[in-house]
Order: sequence, then structure tokens, then C-alpha cells
Amino acid sequence: MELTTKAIDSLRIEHITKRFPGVLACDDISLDIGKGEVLALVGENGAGKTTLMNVLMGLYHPDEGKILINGEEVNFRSPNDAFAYGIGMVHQQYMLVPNMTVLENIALGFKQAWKPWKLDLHMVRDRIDAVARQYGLAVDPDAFIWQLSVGEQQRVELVKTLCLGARFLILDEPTSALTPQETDDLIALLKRMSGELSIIFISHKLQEVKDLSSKVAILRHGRVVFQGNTIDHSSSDIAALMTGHEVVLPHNDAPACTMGPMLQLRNLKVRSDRGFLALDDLSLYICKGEIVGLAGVSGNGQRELAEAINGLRKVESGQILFDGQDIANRSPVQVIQAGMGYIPEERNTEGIVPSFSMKENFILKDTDSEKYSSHSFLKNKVVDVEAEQLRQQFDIRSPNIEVAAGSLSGGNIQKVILAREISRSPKFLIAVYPTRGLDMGAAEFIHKQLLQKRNEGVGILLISEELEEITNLSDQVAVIFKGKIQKVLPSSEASRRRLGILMAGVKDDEEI
Amino acid sequence: MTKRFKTGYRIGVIVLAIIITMLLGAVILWAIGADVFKTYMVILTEPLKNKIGITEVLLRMVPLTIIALGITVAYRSGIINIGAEGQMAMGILATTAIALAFPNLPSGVLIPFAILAGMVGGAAWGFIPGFLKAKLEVSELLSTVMLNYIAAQLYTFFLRGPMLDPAELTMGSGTPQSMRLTRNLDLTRFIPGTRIHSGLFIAIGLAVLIFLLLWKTSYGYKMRAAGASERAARYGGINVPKYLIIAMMISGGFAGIAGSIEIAGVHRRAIEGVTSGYGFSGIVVALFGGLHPAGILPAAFFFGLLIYGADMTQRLVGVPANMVQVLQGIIILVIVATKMVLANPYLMQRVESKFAAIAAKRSNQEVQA
Amino acid sequence: MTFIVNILSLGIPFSVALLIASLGEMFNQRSGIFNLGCEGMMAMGAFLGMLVPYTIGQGADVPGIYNYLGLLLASGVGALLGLFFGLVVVTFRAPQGIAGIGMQMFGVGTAGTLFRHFIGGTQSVPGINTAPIPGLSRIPILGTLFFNHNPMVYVAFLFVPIAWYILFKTPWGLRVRAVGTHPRAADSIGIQVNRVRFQALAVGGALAGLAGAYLSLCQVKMFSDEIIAGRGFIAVALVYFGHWHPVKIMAGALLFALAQALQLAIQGLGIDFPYEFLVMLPYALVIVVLAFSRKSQKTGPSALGKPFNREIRT
Amino acid sequence: AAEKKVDSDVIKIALIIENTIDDKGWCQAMHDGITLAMEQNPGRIEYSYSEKMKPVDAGSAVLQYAGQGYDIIIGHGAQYKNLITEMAAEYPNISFAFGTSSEIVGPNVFSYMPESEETGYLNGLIAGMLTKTNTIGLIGPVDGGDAARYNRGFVLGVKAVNSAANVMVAHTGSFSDFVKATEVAQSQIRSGADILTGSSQQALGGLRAVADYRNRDIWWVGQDLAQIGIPEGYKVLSASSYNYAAVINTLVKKLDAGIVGGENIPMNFNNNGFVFKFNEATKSKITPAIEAKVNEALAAFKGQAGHASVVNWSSVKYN
Ligand SMILES: Nc1ncnc2c1ncn2[C@@H]1O[C@H](COP(=O)(O)OP(=O)(O)OP(=O)(O)O)[C@@H](O)[C@H]1O
Ligand SMILES: Nc1ncnc2c1ncn2[C@@H]1O[C@H](COP(=O)(O)OP(=O)(O)OP(=O)(O)O)[C@@H](O)[C@H]1O
Ligand SMILES: [Mg+2]
Ligand SMILES: [Mg+2]
Repeated sequence: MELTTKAIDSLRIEHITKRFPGVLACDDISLDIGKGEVLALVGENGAGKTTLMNVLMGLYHPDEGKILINGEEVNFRSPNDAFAYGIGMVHQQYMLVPNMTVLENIALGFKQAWKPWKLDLHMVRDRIDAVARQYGLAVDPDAFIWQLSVGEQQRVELVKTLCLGARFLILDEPTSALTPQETDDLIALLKRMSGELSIIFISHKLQEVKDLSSKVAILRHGRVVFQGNTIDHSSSDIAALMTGHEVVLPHNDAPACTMGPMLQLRNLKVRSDRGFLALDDLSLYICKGEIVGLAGVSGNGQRELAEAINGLRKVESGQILFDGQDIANRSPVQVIQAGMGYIPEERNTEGIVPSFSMKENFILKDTDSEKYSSHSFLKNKVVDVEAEQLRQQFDIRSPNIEVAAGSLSGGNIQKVILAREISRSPKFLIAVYPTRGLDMGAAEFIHKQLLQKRNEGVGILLISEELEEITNLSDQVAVIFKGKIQKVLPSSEASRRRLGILMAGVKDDEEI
Repeated sequence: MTKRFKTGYRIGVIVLAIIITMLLGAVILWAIGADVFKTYMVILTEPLKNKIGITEVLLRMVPLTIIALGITVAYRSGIINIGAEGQMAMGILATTAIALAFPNLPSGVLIPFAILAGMVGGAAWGFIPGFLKAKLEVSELLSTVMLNYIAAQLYTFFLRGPMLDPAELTMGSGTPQSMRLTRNLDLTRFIPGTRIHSGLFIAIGLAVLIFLLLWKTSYGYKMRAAGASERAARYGGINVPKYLIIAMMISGGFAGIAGSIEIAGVHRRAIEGVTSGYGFSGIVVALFGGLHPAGILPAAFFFGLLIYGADMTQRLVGVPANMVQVLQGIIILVIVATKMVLANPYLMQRVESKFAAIAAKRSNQEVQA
Repeated sequence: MTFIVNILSLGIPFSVALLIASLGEMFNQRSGIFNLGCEGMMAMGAFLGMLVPYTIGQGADVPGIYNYLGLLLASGVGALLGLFFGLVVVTFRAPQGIAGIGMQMFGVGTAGTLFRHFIGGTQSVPGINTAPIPGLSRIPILGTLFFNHNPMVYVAFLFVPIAWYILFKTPWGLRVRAVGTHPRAADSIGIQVNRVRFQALAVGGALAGLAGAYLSLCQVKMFSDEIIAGRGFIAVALVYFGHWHPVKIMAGALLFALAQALQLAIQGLGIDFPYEFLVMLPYALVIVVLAFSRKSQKTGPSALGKPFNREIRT
Repeated sequence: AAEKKVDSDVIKIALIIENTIDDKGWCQAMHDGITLAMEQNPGRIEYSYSEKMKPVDAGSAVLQYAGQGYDIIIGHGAQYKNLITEMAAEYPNISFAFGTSSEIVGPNVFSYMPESEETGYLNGLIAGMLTKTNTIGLIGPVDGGDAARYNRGFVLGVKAVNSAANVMVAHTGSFSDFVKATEVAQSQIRSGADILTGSSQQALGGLRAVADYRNRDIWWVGQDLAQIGIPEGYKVLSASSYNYAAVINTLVKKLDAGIVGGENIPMNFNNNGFVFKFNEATKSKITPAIEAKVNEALAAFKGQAGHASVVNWSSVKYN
């Protein structure tokens, strides 16, 4: 099938301003991109990157400014107009309907297949095949979205965008939830594509920016503060321009711990939502004052592991010894009371009650504690004082402690969760993808907090897909594959390559 | 955004809403040849003109408030309770049973006892959908609708059978109703010549109680958390199913209390039709009051006014009784839409920038001229 | 045997009004709109449906045609009411539960008011009569069960596969499902979410109106302002019973109606037993069956009840 | 302007009803009775009514009427008993009335009692003698009130002439849901019923279902005369009605005589509280034997001797 859209030789954004009630999200932004260029858009959380791209897609109508394509002014009222010009976007939050198949999700936008009384799914299937072949992007058209891993969903998004005839790609943080391998593949693919397509690429990972982009623009508080050619600037330059200061991600260089084991997992078997064994005879232990990083491609049982430990998922068999006590199949509240802290993967829907105020979220796990309540009545004064303290201590950017936690930015939500979990003085902490999608400043902060806890003697299980994060912070690195621990090795021996091989399922990496 | 613009915007929206309400009602009233303006005036002002009118409004405010409070607890905990009609009926049955069994208890003992019984009756009926949802994933929208019908049949069964007024057998036709309950159960009518009774103070007291429960105690916190985000609540160690059931029992219990108080304060015997659709109006009052006791009290007063005022129209303006419903429906539809428009900062901002653009154009023209 | 045949052959027509209304509500909910106003739309449909044959149809040469005009008018006005509801809950984003109750009052009240004014007391019309299918209706048992019904009964059951096809096999159905589950995703790919919701509301309203007209033109051939008597709420409940799937909704409507036929038959047997408990049977049975049925995957419209606006993040 | 002269002779009547004035049943009967009484006593009666009065609204209406100087306020239904009792104590200068009941609840309260088992009995005789299948359908709303009396009288009538006949009774549980009444009728007809009857306004649904069997020998005996005049009337064999005009006339006379309450007004054939009619259009179905039997019973009722046959109505069991 042929693309119906004309080529985009140049795209100019001129003086775009977009306001939300009380927020100036984009402030007089001008940018331009030529054919075959890759523009990297970077900036802290909330800088206005997504908003700008939504304007470009016709999702938002700018308050001021205009967009020019090939020198002509265009006025997009809906994404359809953008598609008509061959602009397509992979959104930060994946825009896929979970209970529909890949095929249906793509058909939803593929208007050629809309016969009056019939949806021509064959046509859509053919189109998917063609795109998959052309770009080497394999997807299963008949799989339901909810069955797919994050990486697979990401691929579906890309295929969807390409199927709709995109010649100008916008990718909003496409790699934030991908594994290193997937990230590398995607970057390689995009590099290949950039020959024929223009791309705007948003990321918080400066390595990717360096690898892929030809130009870089930095946004801060809705303004473009810097534009230039990528080649001329190092990652740390860009980071400094972005945050206004030098960013140094902390390292774990304290001596290895000598205290006894805190959490021992013995032969755990746990089923996933879909019924198969997500954890299959998994064993692992973590000491006090030790960070064990759990590396692995997402979907290999990480979520189930965290949930099983925290009483949120049934354990079929095996033991979870926590400070010597078996907590397998205890209720969440029992696990919490035993001294477990947990930073969940889904920060927006699980880690906080979005409609509750920030201060209410701080006491989510402690409404029955003597500190915050007496005779079931909450001690609101104490709560206020504590909350204000936490807000300052954790540098949570919000007007006050009364704002709804859900209205905070991702980084700040993560800080609220961290503040709560850490201030409860847990004996142990499970942190799942703690910095996913966060800007460098926020990530740096969270890393520092985790290390500090470790040095205070708290054991930490750090589940992450970012190898740099794992190797920077961990004492030991465990690799999980298909619900089993492949290997545990000291962080000093965990090279990127070695971990990659283990994560891919090769058991004894030393032989290679 | 300037303050002046905000005020102007609000007033503009409200005026528009009033015009739309008038127009919608006018279409129907015009079709049947009634006086539009007079009809609305009767609804909104007539009840407030004298003592009897005001107390009749307050009389309706009592069950509306109590039921809306209960619905608030459920709603805040994540359940939409449209079963208050049935729960109220069960409360009435329980109260009646107690009053029939212990007619000689002094008021000070009997009234609390009977109201408590009403609460238990309603709570038991509320437990069913709560349990079904928490343990068996049965949608409360299905179970509460069905349980309303079941309750209505149980109600007739008891009034027709075990609780039937003996006089109805000997001197009547077996109309399903209980005998006149003991005078010890009567709630005081504290303004002579009117029907308003001390249940009003109970309703206000319960509003305070619910405020304390939901916003000042750990129980309330947990219920609200369970309602706001089931997942986060589970994560936070809250036993969501348990609080779901408790919330539903409180909700049903309150409907039961409302039933008890209607019997003890207004009807003085269990008869058919006591629930009067309060179970549904209660939902409207709860949502209209922003699911908060401080909003529910005025909302209940307003809906009391609406129900009573609309009822007066058939006697004062001569519109058919069904017109009452039409006008209530229109007023509800327009008010909820208006509330949302007023609460939408995005819309307000857009209107403002339109105005600003027009103003800018005009001043430009002036400059040029 | 005749006892059972009677129950089955009566249960089928008893289920029709609920079935049609539930299918309409299913489209509403699939698109993300919870329409508790179904009852009011049914009432309007019931009134308008019989109004046509009652007024202009009387004494006409071919009175039959006016019945079908009545059905048409009922669906048309039902669709308009659906759009009006859309204005309130989609455009103005009003909370759907409360607006639905408002709609219910408005519809039931308006139907009753206009009826009192234009017709007066309870009135009947010749309506649409049972149309045995020639030949087939003579087959013993099967004929009585399946081929001896009101034409609208066949139409209603035909709606089930049609609704299924529309929902799962047409582009419009795809859009409806998408906007009810993940409106933001649908929007991002160029679907006009609110427009689809308005369309679904029009379809739902039309079916609700038709269901009402079925009652007043086919089942009882009469109107009074209490004709719907809560059937709209039951139709809403049956959508939950059927997990938003046309076939399961049909099963729910049939279960309810068969239970109704059964309890009437049992009452007819004259067993000494308080009839109230028999009257309860259909309501209770629906709950019990749902409670003990296997829980299916969560296929429901997860954006149900949530108004959509691109900019407003909730 | 000249002051309007208040005619002290005018009696202001207020009526409170649960349904509407045109429900072809209980409420319409009273409304028609009052309007007829107005015609019979020109200029004597002023009248206002409130429809669809839930119990709580009924109270408001009474308060309002009391404030407007009404002479007599009628709560048409036993569910208003308590309200009337209380309000009567509160407003001793106003007269009140309610029914169905024979209770005396206050010196300024009348009660009235339609003894509907008599009308049921007459219809029962017809049904019992006419049925070919020996199956008769009886559609009840709720087993209580006036309907319960009519229905039980009906059963007595059937049994008096045809001990082999089976009266299938089914209740809908509602006074107004005539869709359900239709369903009951259809169910009973399928089970072989060839004569049906029913009480309360919902019964109309039952009649409508019968009317669908245009060419079959299935008939209806009605509780209200209004049923004869409607299009479905061609299926109605007979009907009776309350003669509330008589009640109103009695009330007017009593008030004129200075009696403001404390009495019960029964309604039966004997005091012309009921009228009974065969439907002329279907008279051919009524055999002389049936007519004779009915007239005999009617005469007995009128002479009050017949009441013995229905006095035990309350002990009737339906099975
Ligand atoms: N429903 C909403 N209405 C209004 N604003 C919202 C809503 N939801 C989220 N926001 C705003 O969106 C922002 C979230 O966006 P984002 O994470 O991109 O930026 P940020 O919070 O400003 O940055 P950072 O993570 O650095 O603190 C929050 O600032 C919040 O104020
Ligand atoms: N729909 C909205 N309503 C209100 N405010 C919004 C909305 N969307 C974005 N904002 C505000 O605009 C600012 C820019 O948000 P945007 O999502 O564009 O940031 P971003 O640069 O994409 O951040 P991130 O890196 O976290 O994705 C946010 O700080 C937020 O406060
Ligand atoms: Mg952010
Ligand atoms: Mg973004």
C-alpha cells in the first residue's frame, strides 16, 4: 500500500503558546525540523514537551502561534488533520484499548478499512504485514493488548503510527519503559528510519539523545532555553543546561554489608493474572543494609514477585522469610506491619490515592498507628505537621500539603511515595522501577535517598530495567528470567554485556 | 483571570441556566396551556410564604438528608446505592416490629431502640448488595434495583400478614397497614399546627456524625480510600471488601433510620407508600450536595422545596400531577449541567480569551479610528 | 408438558421490552455513558407509540400502518431524548447517575402530562397483533414456542445478532467500544469521542423508545402513565447481568421473563403460599444466577460514567 | 370593589386520591360520584381534588385545604386513616371522611365502607355458570383493601353455582402495573381460563389481554362500569360500580343537619351504594338461567337477605 501523504520537507513551529488554567505550559516556543532530521526534545518533567507535541498533533489548540508545513500555515483541529499531513505520534502513555486486539486497535484509525457495514480487517492485516516487513517490526495482530508486555505494546504503537501513513514521527519518551535490549533495537530502527522520515524524539536519557538525534532543543518552564546540533555538545553539557546544575548520579561505593539476611525467598511459586507460573521456584535472599538489584526483561515475574512479597498476590508454594518469619500469604496489612516498605510500579494508581490530598496520602498505611490516631480519630494536627516536614525534606514541589496528590507531576508523585515509605522507618524496602519516566534531577534525588537508607541498614530490593541504575546502586545484582533467578553476582562483576546475556536467558554466561 | 470576569461569567451562566429551565418547562406547559411563570413561582416561592409551607419543606428534608448521608457513605466507598427505597422499607418493618412488641416502653427507651432497630433492618438489607459485590462481584446496580422490588413485596407481605392492623380485619377491608403504633414512639411535633417533628434534629445530628466519621476517623479514611482507588487502598493495607460491606451497611442503615423516623414522626403506622421515592431523590440530594454533609443539608432543603412546591402546583395552578415530575426532572438536569459548567476552569479560560480577543480587536479599531 | 410449553411461550414475549431496552442501554454503556434515564425514554416511547394510531390512525383505511408509524415516532423521539441526555452528560459533563434520574423524571412526567392532556384516562388501541408464521406455527409445541408471536418479538430477537454484528464487526461498533474503554486512545487516533457517544446515545434512546412502544402497542396495547413501572431500571440492571454482551443480555432478559411466567403459572396452581414470595422470584433469581455464574474477564467499558475532554485530565 | 358574597349554603369538598381521576377504577369512581352529586345538587357543592398523593403529600394537601376553609376533606383510601384521624383532632371544625373502613375514628370523621364482595359475588355467579373449561381467572393486585373483598366475593359466587370450577388466582403485587396484569391474564388463558376478572385499575390490562382473543369464547366480568364503554367492552359481560354520588349526597345531608362525623356509611346494593349492569352488547351470552340466578341474588342483596351469602368473605382461601 502506498502512502497517501505528501512528504514533509520542513516543519516550523512559530511562537506557540498554550495555557492551562493556572499553568503556562508552552511559552512562545519556536522550532523547526527539516527532512530526515531527528530533533531531540529534552527537559525536566513538566517542562511542556508533551503539551507542545499535542499541539502539533492537533489535540490541543494553541492559544497563540502557528505551525507551518513546507512553508504553508496549517490549522489542525484534530489528530485526523495531522495524520492527513503524515504526522504521527507515539504517546507517552500508550494509547491502546486494552480489551481489543492489535488488529482492532490499528483498524480504529485506519479509515480506508471502514466499509459502511463492515470492518475490512483483511485490509488492516495486510497493511500491518506490509509495515512489519518494511521495518522489521513483528507484531501479532490477533493478540489482545492486555496480553502484551510494555515493550510489545510500544512496538504496536509504532506499527500503528506507521500503518496510518506517518512520515513524520513524534515519539514521546518511547524508551522509558523499555529494556536495554529493546531500547537499543528501537534506537537502531529509528536511525534506519530517519533516512526517510523526520522524527521528534523526547527522552530523559541523554545517551539515547546523543545516539539518535541530529539536533537538540531544551525546554524549561515552557520555554526553549537552548537549541543546537547534538554533535557539538556532550551529555553532561546537555544535562547541565537542562537542570541548571551539574548532575552527578550517585554510586554505591560503600563496603559490602556484613549483617545477616533480612528477606529470604525460598522456592516461590506464584501465578500471573493470566494463570501461568510467573514465579517458578524462585529463591533469593537480601541482607540488611544491602541493595540487591533485580535485572530482567519486564514480564519475567518482577511484578508478581513484588506483589507476592507484599501480600497482594497469592503464593502457591514456597516461603517468604522476613526477619525470620514466614510472611507468605499474609494480608497486605500484616506485611506492612512486619516492617515492609514498597514503592510500587504503578505510581499513579497504586502508590497513591489520586483524589486524596498529599497529606492524606502520607498516612495511607498508618491510619491505625498511635502516631496518627487515637480511638480511631485522626490526629489532624500531627498529620499536618508531619506532612509539612516531609514535603520540605523531600523537596516535593507543590503549593501546599492540601493539593490532590493526583494533580502532582510524576516526579513529585514518586517523591510522595518515597517520603511515605521511607519515613515509616521500614526494615526493608522494595522499589519497583523507581525512576521510570523521571527527569534526571528527580532520579538523582531518589537514588540518593535509596543509598542513604541502605547505609542506615535497610535492605533494599531494587527492581529496574535500567542497567545503569542497577549497577550504580546495587551491592549484588540478581538476574531474573522466566520466573527464576538466573544468577546473582556482585555489582562490580556485572558488566552491561554480561547482564544482557543473562537477561536473554543464557544460563552460564562465563562460558561465552 | 480577573475577579470581575469570574463574577460576570458565573452570573452569566446562572442566568442562562434559568432561562433554559424556563424555556424547557415552557414547552411542555405551553403544550398543555398552563401559565409558565406562575407555575415556577409557585414551586420556588409559595412554600416559603408561611409557617406551614416552610415546615412541610423541612419535613421532607429529614428523610432526604438521612438517606443522602447514607448514600454518601456508600458512594465515597465506591458503591452506588440505588437500593435505599428497599432499605428504608426494611427499616420501617423493623421499627414497626419493635413498636408492636414493646408498646409500653417509655419514649426515652422505645424511640432510640426502635430507630436502632430500623437501622439494623436497613443495614441488613444493605449488607446483601455489599456482600454480593465484595465477595461475588455482583454489580450493586443490578442487586440494589432487584432488591428494591423484593423489599416492596416483603413489605406488603408483613403489612398484610403478621403486622396487619386488627381493625383492618374486623372493620376494614384488610388494607395492608399496621395498627397505629404506640404513642410512646411519637416524635414530638415541636411547632403546633404543623407536622415538623424532632426528627429534624436527628437528621442534623446524623449529618455531623457522618462528617466526623468520614473525615475525622480512620474508618472513614479507609472507606474513602477504598472508594477513591481500590488498588491503592489494597496496596495500603486496607481490607477493601470489608469496608465495602461496612459502607453499604451504614448506607442501608441510614435509609432504615430514615424509614423509622418517617414512621415515628409523620405516619405513626406502617403504610404503603411511605418510601415515596425518597430513595431516588436521596441520590440526587447526595450528589447535588457534593457528597458532603455540609452540602447535603442545603441540598435536601432545596429538594424538599422542589418536591413540595411542585406538589402545590396542581392545587394552585391546576397543572396535572405528572407535571411535578417534569419540572423536577428539568430542574435537576439543568442544575447539574450548570454546576459542571461553573466548575470547569478550562471553559472559563476559553471564554475569557475569546472575550479578551474581542476586546483587543475593539480597542485596536478605536486606536485606528 | 403444556405447563412448560406455556411458560416458555409466554416468557419469550414477556422478555421483549426488557431485551430491546437493554440492548439500547448496552450501546450507551459500551460508549461510556451510564443512562439511568432509560425509564423516562421508554415512557415517552410508550406514549408516542400509541398516540399515532390513537389519533390519526383511528378510522383510517389501513390502520395497521399507523402502528408502525407509532413505533417509528417512538424511536425517533427516543433518539432525540438520547441526544438531549448527551447534551447534559457529554457536552456539559454532568454526573451521569443524577442526570439519569433527572431524565427519568422528565420522560415519565412528560409522557404522563401530555397523555393526561391529549388523551385523558387510560386508553387502548388495536395495536399490533400476534402474527403466527404460516405453516411453521402449526408444528406441535415448536410452533407455539417460536412461531406464534407478535411480529415485534421476531424483530427484537433479530436485534440480538444485529447488535452483536454492529458492536463487533462494524467500524462504528469498534469506535463505540473504543470510546467506552479508552477514550483518550480513541481520541489520539482521530475518533471524535463525544460524537460517537452522541451517536450511541441516539441509538440507545431509539431502542428505549421502541421498547416502550412495544409495551403500549404490542404487549398491552394501552397506555397509562405508570406503564413502564420500573422496567427501565430493570433493563439497566440486565446490562450488568449480561456483561455488556448482546447474547448474555438476551439470556438475562429471558431468564427474568421466564421466571415471571413461571411464577404466574405457579400462582395459578393455587398452592397455599404467600404470593409475594412468588412475585419476588424473577428479581431474586437474576441476582442468584449472577452471583453463582462464572465471572468472566473484565470486558466492560472501563470509562463508563467518565465524561471525556481532551484537555481536562482526570 | 364589592365584596364577594359568601354563600353559606355551599359545601366545599376536597378529595385526596392516590391515583388519578380518570383511572377507570377506584379513584375515578369517587370523582365521578362527586361530579354527579354536584349535578344533582346544583350550586351546593364546590370541589377540588389532589391526585397522586403519596402519604406524606396527602398530609400537606390536607393542611392546605384546611387553611382554605374546606368543609369536608375526603381521604379516599384506608391508608389515609391515620392522617385523617390526626388532622380531624387538629381541626375539629372541619369534617373529614375516609374509606374503605367502618371504623369510627373521631367525632368529625365519617368513614365509608363499600362492601364490594357483593359485586364480586354477582360476577362470580356469572363466571361459574358460564365457564366451559371450569377454569376461571382472577387477577389480583395486592391481596388487600377493596380488591380483596371483591375477589373473595367473586370466589364465593363461583363456588355457589359451580363447585367443580377452579378459580386461578394470581396477584401482581401492584395496583397500577397493568403490564403485569396482562401477563397474568395471558398466563391464565393459556392454562385454560375462559372467564376472567380482576380488580383495581391494573385490571384493565387483564381485560385488554382478553380482548385480544376476539374470536374465542373468552370473556371478562368487570369490576367497574367504565369498562363497558371502552373499545374492549365487547368482551365484558357485566360490571358493577360504586355509587359514590349516594355517599356524597348523604354527607351533604348530614352536614346540613349539623352532623359532622362519627358515623359510618356502608355501601351495598341495599342502600344503592352499588349499581350492577349486564352489558347489552354481550347480552346474548347470558342465558336465562344465568340472568335469573343473578337477578335473584341481586334482589336478595337489595333486600339485604343476600348478604348472608357473602358475609364470610374474609374466610375465603384461594386454594
Ligand atoms: N487533572 C489535572 N488538571 C490540571 N492539571 C493537572 C491535572 N493532572 C495533572 N496536572 C498537572 O500536570 C502536571 C503533570 O505533568 P508533568 O508530570 O508532565 O509535569 P510537572 O509535574 O510539572 O513536573 P515534575 O515532574 O518535574 O514535578 C502537574 O504539574 C499537574 O499540575
Ligand atoms: N491537560 C492539562 N491541564 C492542566 N495542566 C496541564 C495539562 N497538561 C499539562 N499541563 C501542565 O503543563 C505542564 C507541561 O506538561 P507536559 O505534560 O507538557 O510536560 P512534559 O514536559 O511532557 O513532562 P514529562 O517529562 O513529565 O512528560 C505541566 O507542568 C502541567 O502543569
Ligand atoms: Mg512529569
Ligand atoms: Mg511528557
